[in-house]
Amino acid sequence: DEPLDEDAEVSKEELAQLRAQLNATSKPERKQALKRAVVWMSVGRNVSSLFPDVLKCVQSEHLEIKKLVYLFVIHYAEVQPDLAILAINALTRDAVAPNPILRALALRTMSSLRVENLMDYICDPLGRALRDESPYVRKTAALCVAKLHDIVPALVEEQGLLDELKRLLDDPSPTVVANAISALSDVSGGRVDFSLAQLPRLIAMLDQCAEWSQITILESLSESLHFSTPEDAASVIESVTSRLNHINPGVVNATLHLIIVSLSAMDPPSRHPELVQGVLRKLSPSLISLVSSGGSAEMRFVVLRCLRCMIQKYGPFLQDNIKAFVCSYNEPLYVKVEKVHVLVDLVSDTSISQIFTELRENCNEPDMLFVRHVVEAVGTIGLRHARHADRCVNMLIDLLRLDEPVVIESVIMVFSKLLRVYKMRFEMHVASLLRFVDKVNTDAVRMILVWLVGEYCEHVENAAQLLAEFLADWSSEVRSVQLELISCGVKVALYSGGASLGAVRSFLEAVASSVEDADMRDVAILHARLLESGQRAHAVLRCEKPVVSFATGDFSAARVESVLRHWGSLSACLYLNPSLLEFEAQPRESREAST
Amino acid sequence: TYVCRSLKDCIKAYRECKTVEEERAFVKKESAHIRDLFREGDTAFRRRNVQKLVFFHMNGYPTDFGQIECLKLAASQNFKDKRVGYLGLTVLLDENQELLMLITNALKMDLNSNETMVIGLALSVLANVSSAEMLRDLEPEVSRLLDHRDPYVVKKAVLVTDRIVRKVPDLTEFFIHKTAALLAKDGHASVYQTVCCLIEAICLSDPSVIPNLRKLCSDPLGAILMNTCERGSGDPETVLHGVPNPFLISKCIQALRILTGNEPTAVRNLCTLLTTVVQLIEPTKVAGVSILYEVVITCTTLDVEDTMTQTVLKLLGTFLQHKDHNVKYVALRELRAMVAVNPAGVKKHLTTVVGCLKHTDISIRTRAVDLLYTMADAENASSIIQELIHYLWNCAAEEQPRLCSKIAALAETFQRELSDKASVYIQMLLAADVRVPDRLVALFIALLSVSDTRTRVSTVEALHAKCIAPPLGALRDRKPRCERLAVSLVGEYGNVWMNNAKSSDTDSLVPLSMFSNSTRALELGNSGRSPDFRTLLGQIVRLVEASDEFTVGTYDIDDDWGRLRMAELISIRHVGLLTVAKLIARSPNEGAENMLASREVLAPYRSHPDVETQQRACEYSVLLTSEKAELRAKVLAPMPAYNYEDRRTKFLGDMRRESKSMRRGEGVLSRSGGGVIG
Amino acid sequence: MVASAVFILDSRGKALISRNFRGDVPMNCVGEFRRVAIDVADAHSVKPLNRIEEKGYTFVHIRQEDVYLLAVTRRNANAATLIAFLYKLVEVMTVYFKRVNEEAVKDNFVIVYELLDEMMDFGYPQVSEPRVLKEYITQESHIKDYARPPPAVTNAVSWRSEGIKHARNEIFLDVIEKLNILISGSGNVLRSEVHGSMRVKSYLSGMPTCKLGLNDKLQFDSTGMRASHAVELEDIKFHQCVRLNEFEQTKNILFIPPDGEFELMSYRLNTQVRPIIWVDAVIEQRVSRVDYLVKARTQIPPGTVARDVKIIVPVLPDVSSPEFRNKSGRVKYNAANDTLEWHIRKFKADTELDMRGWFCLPSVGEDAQRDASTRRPIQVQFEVPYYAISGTQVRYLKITNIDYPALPWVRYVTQAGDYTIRLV
Amino acid sequence: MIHFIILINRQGKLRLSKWYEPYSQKQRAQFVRDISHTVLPRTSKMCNVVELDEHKLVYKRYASLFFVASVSRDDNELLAIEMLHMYVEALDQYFGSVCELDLIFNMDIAHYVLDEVIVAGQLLEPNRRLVKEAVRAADILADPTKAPGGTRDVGSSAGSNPIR
Repeated sequence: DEPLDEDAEVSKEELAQLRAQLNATSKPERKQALKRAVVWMSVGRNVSSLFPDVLKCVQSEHLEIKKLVYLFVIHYAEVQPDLAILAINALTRDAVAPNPILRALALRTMSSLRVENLMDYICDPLGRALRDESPYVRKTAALCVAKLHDIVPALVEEQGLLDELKRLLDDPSPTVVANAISALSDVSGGRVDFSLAQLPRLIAMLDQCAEWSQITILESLSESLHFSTPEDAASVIESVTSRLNHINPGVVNATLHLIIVSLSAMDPPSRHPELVQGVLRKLSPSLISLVSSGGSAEMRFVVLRCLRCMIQKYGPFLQDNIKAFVCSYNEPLYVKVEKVHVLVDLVSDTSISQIFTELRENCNEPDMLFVRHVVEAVGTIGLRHARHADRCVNMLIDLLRLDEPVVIESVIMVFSKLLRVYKMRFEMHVASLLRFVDKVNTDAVRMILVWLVGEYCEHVENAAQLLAEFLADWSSEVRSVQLELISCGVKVALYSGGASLGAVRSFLEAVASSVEDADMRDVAILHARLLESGQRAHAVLRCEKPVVSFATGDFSAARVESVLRHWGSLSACLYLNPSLLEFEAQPRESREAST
Repeated sequence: TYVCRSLKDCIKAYRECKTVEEERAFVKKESAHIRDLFREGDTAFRRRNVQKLVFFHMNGYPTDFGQIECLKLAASQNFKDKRVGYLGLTVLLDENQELLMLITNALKMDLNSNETMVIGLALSVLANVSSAEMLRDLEPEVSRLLDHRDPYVVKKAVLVTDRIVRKVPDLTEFFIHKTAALLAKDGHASVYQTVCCLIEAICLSDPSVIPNLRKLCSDPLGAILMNTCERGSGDPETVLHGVPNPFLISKCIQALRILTGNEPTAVRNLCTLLTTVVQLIEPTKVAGVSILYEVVITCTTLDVEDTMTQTVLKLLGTFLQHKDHNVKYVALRELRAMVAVNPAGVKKHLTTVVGCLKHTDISIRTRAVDLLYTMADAENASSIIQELIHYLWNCAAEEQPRLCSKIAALAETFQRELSDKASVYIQMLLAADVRVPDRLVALFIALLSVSDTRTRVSTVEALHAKCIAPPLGALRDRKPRCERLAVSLVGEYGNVWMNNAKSSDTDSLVPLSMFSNSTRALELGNSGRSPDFRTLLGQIVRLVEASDEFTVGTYDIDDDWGRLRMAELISIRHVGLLTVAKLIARSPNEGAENMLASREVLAPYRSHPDVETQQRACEYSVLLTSEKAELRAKVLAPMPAYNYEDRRTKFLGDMRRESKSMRRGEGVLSRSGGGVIG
Repeated sequence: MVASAVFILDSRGKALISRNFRGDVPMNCVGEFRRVAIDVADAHSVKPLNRIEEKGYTFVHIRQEDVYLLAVTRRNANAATLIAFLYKLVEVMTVYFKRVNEEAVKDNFVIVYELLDEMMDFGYPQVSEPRVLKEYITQESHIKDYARPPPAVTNAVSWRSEGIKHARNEIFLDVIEKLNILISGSGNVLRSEVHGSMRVKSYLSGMPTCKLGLNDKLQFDSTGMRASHAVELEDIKFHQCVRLNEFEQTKNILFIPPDGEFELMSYRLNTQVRPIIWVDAVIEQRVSRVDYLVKARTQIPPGTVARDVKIIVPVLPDVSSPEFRNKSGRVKYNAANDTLEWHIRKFKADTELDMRGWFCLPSVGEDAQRDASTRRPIQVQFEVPYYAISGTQVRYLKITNIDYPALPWVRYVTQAGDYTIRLV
Repeated sequence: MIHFIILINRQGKLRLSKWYEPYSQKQRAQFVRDISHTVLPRTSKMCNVVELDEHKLVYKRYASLFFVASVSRDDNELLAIEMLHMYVEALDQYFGSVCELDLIFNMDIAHYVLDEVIVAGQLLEPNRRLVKEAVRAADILADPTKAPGGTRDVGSSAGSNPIR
């Protein structure tokens, strides 16, 4: 029974025992010991002190043992750079072995050592390997150049290895070409400059490539191609469409990426309607397959996230496939939520009834977290489509009868948005929302309630009383609610006068003198001054607010473009800026110290 | 048909489950069978099933349905059942006090049993889980058992009494004479030791009885103490590393300490005893140290004479150098208490303590920080502040908030110049950013509101140079809290800064540096230059726009640190709009040009989805129209100064209260005198 | 597409396998992952992508039995590719060890490391064809008589080696159709979808090029033939041995099969089909008991039989003392999942069966929990042999380039996929 | 006094818990989680006291098991560590040489022994022989067939490592 503990210290006895076994005469015993050392290493126990003993095993004839030794060497080279040099001899010997597997292994290991002053040793073997007769060795060598560049960029320049890499772009073996592309893009941080002359050959090569090589080529084309005319783009799209029938979803996604990037050469879509629609029609079956229950939930998530931006740009082009976005009970929450978002995006005159039915069904799900998203979705439809707004509002008001706290809260949340868009149209429901004041515990929703009281004090009979209740426990509220209370208080006080006037005045004084947050104090003082100015303040507080527009969709135009340009990437799935996810060379700590 | 598994098989099967799901499924199945058996009124397997539930409960599964069965078992005449029943009750019943009341009768029966083991079992249950009502009901039985012939029963009864005294204070006085009587008997070591606990409980629950109790108990206790130190408790099995029964000795010292009530004669008598103890006990072994530790505590809680203090300081010196880290921990902790008694003696160890900030163990580091904080005085405060700020850069995130408060308290107490305090705050903010508590940021702003123009200008300039002027980096390189503060300060003092730069020539500003000798002195900004109005406005707008970036994807970051910063960046938008309004309203060249600029800046936010943002943008746009000049001048006038002194006093008061609560002996024994910081 | 490191973790988040490919993340980053994805209240709804802003890395993970497969990256890597790679890793390990779970990984950790070494280099996926890997990664290999890297690794046909010989040239085709269906509480079919998969076992000699003919509407259209029983496949995915360009242009399915077992193609149809098993349940909850009445009916062509039908009905979490009455099949209460399961071995075409159940219920219970429990749907599992619900047929399988007799064998079966019936 | 004692192993699995104050189930689970996050990563070179919010934790590791006690702020930490050690010694006396499996399969006995060492959060008996005798006496009363001196079947502890 192995003690499989992370960061557990290895006792002296254990080390001594293992060392003895590593130096044992019997082969099986040595092999067992080596395995154990690697197990401990991989669970994070520190066995770096066994380095010399492990290295001795490299003399073995067994490839399996060699592999284990090299694994160990790679793992501890950074911690024990002075010991890593001991491995160089064996490695250089193996780099000229007759067996290509061994040559490649030695090369891969050397380039993974990540110790700067060992890198000089690798130049000769690497130079030879880039021209090795075996494509297996050449493909390994191509990536070694990128590894070397990661550790000592200057050395790569000096040895002219980048030119060697570019030469490999014309290699007869597709796998070698693909790895050369990967290496070049790794070195340049994403982009590889292809000449237009290379394009036909690369595309023709796709049919002979293994799946990952196809992905590499497709992705690098998406990153690097720029089209001068829509026709160029159309012909590239035409030439890769067949990849959509590949069984590996990674290949399908990479193809989609290239096609979608090419499509943007036809922007704005309205200028080439039939071209764009034709392409979208071609993509639809693949998109639907990726989000249907055939694929994995994880892949569904990735595609759905990106798809939302695509629909925002190109309109509800999948509206005939509503059924593909119906949630299944067994799906994980993160997929269901995205599906509901897409349903909202697919609303059109033809699909609206079906979508409403589905959303209403979803309100009966056991998972209240999910129901919350469904309610928001109903509201969002109302926000985006004025002609369905009444229907949405009726459904929301109807949902209040479920008497579920989660549902009530999200109804209030979306309703506030509807009010800000349609102004007078739904004011009559404000009072019925405020009936639930005691059921609401979420801060964001309480803030909305406070806002409602202030903004609609004319329509709320008991505004003054509600305000008094809010003020009574303002100190227990969070910052956002407190801020909202300040403006709500002044609005109500100006409207109803009387007792609330005094109450609000002393409330503002209390805030100004005791609150920790400087911004809130400023706001309180500002509002106190406004309150002093009496009716003149009306013009400021109750000023006409422009209609808030939610019609365009959830994303800014820039976000949509960024997601489509990086389709399938992490930045696209997380809706973050690509720059935020790019690796920075210097770790955080060292920078802080230099401040 | 289902065969009821044995406990062993059940645990085995549970342990054979590979995943958490399998475990859950197994427990649910087994629980369903147990439910069925309970419902059928089975007695054959009841004991075994309750034991299974105890096992499930420990692994976090619901077991409420077993509580009634436990009650039934506990009330059984069969000791085997009874033992399991009581075990089940103590484990399965947590907050449910009503159910607990139901066993009062069973306990009463058992306390009257003839069988020692049954009484012992009932006493254990009563001592471990019982409500005040139960204790009140059963007090007569317990009281009687204090006179039981068997020390095994007596020691348990004493600890139940301890609980009675703690939970039902009004019953305290019944037990005073009983306690004395127990000490007078030639009793068992463990009885003495439990009686010491009881004495402590009595003194805590009713300090007025201390003089009386002292008269009755201190002599016998002293005798027991000396006897044990010299000859041991007559039981070789209680000797730990050559030290006779350290538990009994320590408990005796604790009891004697609380019995003095800090009355001078009593204290002197105790000191005499303790001097002997110090001579008898070796400080090398940890068991010995644990006794000497009690001596040290006595010295830090009572008003003792100087010779004793010296002895204790010497002891602490050896503790601090001890190779056992636990002893080092204890030493740091007690040195902190010694500051109030003999500050000079503690100061000797300053270098060692600073060295402890580099220790690998957070426990040691925390103690060192607390000690440094306490030992600061007018003379060494500056260097201690610098050490702590240096530590602030390197310590773990969760330590930062408390550490910031300490640094601020030191600065507020010992720095005389407001500008020096400001410098400390700026360094603190740059080091800890989002981990600086809101309260300190507020205090800093309050401080600026009462300081002179030069301090304000230099602060704004320094923060502007650090947070606003440079191009925005990646999210994880930004300092959101500093940025937000900088934006808000530019709003309040930006105009002063720009005017100041225009009116004065550069030479008239003397450089403000805080500590000429410090390693990390931060030069406050003093260039005398400021960006022009348009540039500054542009920089603020850039920050506001940047904060919009983070609204959509807020929840796609999964660590608290990232989310905290996001929230902070989003609120920059609110502050930024106000700053824009302030800058324009207070700008001297109030032309149509400014008005246009403002409307341009605010326009996109007038239809912003965020309620607060829209509200502000709309209000400020109205205020910044030309016909609202008068109202604007009034509403956006400079903000009144904060009541800095009040806030400062309140903050220092809270800090003092916090460090007081860290000290021992609160309420019963109060020392005279105290440190500067407390 | 760059993975910094790949881990395999056990169900509690301890590393079983850790392979750092780029050296730009610390190996203890697993701790962060555990904090955001494993030590959380509901580990099941954790997203597959997790971003740790403070450290600057992103985790991509999938779950398989009791292990997590985890990739970490510090770049804006391609999430889709990473997920595809992790699933490919599962597929390869399944070929090697039959199952992928903690036990299998622990028992074969040397091989897992070797596989990772071949399948990924510097964070870029490399060789992943299980048949090819098996040729040069095996246990107990000796260096001298050691196999060279199979040319297939870098060839155009990267899934089959030269010179394969079989005594009998046979090829077996299994058409497996899964029916995904969702029926609302009011009895409407909200969604019905057929997922087909064609699994092939190929034992052919040499380098045969095969041609497959289906009754797919597109194939008929391209040949100009007209057929009444053509089906319209909405989307087809092919194994990488199929020439995609050829299919794109002529709709012909041409391929050189890998040797042994593989999935040749998968397809999808959205056509509305009748639910194969219709289930209706009435649940009556009273003060201290719950009664169930479940009815089930088959809707399959005469002569066919639904096998191993399992109807899974949700019950309340705190019931006890179950009793059932049913003429056919077996009913059991599954306390682990809070369900009752009605298992019918053979369910003939066009028959209706029913089942009754009674449970005791404690008078006090958590209403919220009970409520959530009754909102779960009924789930059904079954298998109908010799029947493809979509009507898809294999018309022929020819070997075009070599002249030897090879008989294709074809079997059809329809199974329940995600088959749920909502109660509310 | 001691507020609660918990035993957790290296993997953070709870092996025993004893609460001397009324905490809710939720709080208890939270404590155990927080404590395992705080205590388990600590190395042997660190001291045996660690502060966690309002708790002062004193702990000691024996092989794969951590014995953790939450003590009052004013308590003598060194003595508290010795108390935990007392409990381990008492277990050792009872089981012969105690190991983690003994505690898993005989959780009841672990509780009975603890109740003879520590009661209501205070040390009851520092003599491990007396502790063992008390538990044995109760065993015999529960099952008179167990003659004095007869060894008890302590389950499947054969072949596993003692914790000390």
